[in-house]
Amino acid sequence: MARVLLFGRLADQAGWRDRAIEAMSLSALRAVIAGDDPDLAEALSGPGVQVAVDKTVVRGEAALLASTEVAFLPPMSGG
Amino acid sequence: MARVLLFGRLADQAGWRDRAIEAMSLSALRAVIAGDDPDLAEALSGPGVQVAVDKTVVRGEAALLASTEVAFLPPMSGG
Amino acid sequence: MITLTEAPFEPGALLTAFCVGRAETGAVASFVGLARAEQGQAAALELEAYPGFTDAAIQDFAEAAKARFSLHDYRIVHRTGHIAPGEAIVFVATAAGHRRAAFEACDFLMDWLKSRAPFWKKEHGPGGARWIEPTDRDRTDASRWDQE
Amino acid sequence: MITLTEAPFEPGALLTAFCVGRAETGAVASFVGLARAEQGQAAALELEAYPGFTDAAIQDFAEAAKARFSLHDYRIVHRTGHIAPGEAIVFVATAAGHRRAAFEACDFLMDWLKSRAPFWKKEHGPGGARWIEPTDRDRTDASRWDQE
Repeated sequence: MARVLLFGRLADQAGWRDRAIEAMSLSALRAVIAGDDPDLAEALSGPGVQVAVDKTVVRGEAALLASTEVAFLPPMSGG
Repeated sequence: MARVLLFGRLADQAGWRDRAIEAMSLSALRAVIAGDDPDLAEALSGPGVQVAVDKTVVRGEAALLASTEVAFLPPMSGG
Repeated sequence: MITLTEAPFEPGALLTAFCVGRAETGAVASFVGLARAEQGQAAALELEAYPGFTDAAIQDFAEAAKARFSLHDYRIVHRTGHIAPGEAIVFVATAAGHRRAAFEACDFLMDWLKSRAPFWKKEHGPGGARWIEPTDRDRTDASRWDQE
Repeated sequence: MITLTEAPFEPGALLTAFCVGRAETGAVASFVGLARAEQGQAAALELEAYPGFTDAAIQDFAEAAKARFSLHDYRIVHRTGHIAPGEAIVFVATAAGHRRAAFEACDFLMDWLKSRAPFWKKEHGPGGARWIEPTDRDRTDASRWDQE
């Protein structure tokens, strides 16, 4: 069960910002989300969206353990 | 009677910083000071020393009325 | 020290605390960013952070700035959540031996915080809410430091 | 507003007062100059001003800076008399719509205050007292603005 966090416009689009999702890898997680909300899955792969696994930005694939935190970060605006 | 003010190292050198001196012009004032303390008169004419008459910097000669304030300003250090 | 806070904060109190006991610090530069009312166009600002990620990113950047400008110390406080017009959004203070380093480090930190720090900003105005991207000016200000 | 004061002052309280009610000011930059202890080499600092002349000169310069940088407001407080290590010597705050103008105006005012403002500065150290002239660094900092 990864804990998935959405920020900024991604959370607005999804209608949620914090959800537990069963998946063993990032690609499996994206597939689960695509099955539930294809538009959201497309937005999560959109330009400028970064993925942080346990608060570290990763590129490409990552294995997910139980209690791993996965955050989808749209382009940052600064403060 | 002009009111004469000395600042910074000039006041230290003179041993005073505020004195009433009878003089009708700046040059007459300098002559009075030279008669009393030649070293001070020389310092007042030294490089970088400015003269303010009633809080306005003047160059060269100026007439002094009763209650005119004359200030000798050594090079400013900034704050 | 870095603080993210949902509660309004008082910049003067932070400056007072930051200046205490600095016998060898000649210079403290500081900056307060305030939420502008924009003549009623910006009713409220909402800033989202990712706790543990946003503050860690700020800390990494601030430590690099501390080394680059030989700072004695720094203090950064950043609001999150809903911010009303006139309220402080960000406070940055830098302490250094001399003023050039203090000013430049404060400017450097602010340019990065305003353009590249991991926040997501939403403006609630009369025409609805919209998410904000960094302005061209923010990008230009931040990129001033890249060539050096 | 400009204040010369023989009494110690509290920079944070000044910053708090300066930030109040600024709905259209996005940026407040400020600077605090503190008396350094110099590892015991500088026992005390003495600053002499010419009341009515020094404050008028600062006001003239600050009004020119306000026009040059389109400032909303400024606040300058400068100590005179005996100043102990760790005490604030000068506080400058600038308010502007955006941070570039606020920073540059604060920097500009400080460069002038430190090098060209009509003060006379004496340091009382273990080796006696001496009158200070502006440093080369102060002159260089101030002259950065002359070419523009």
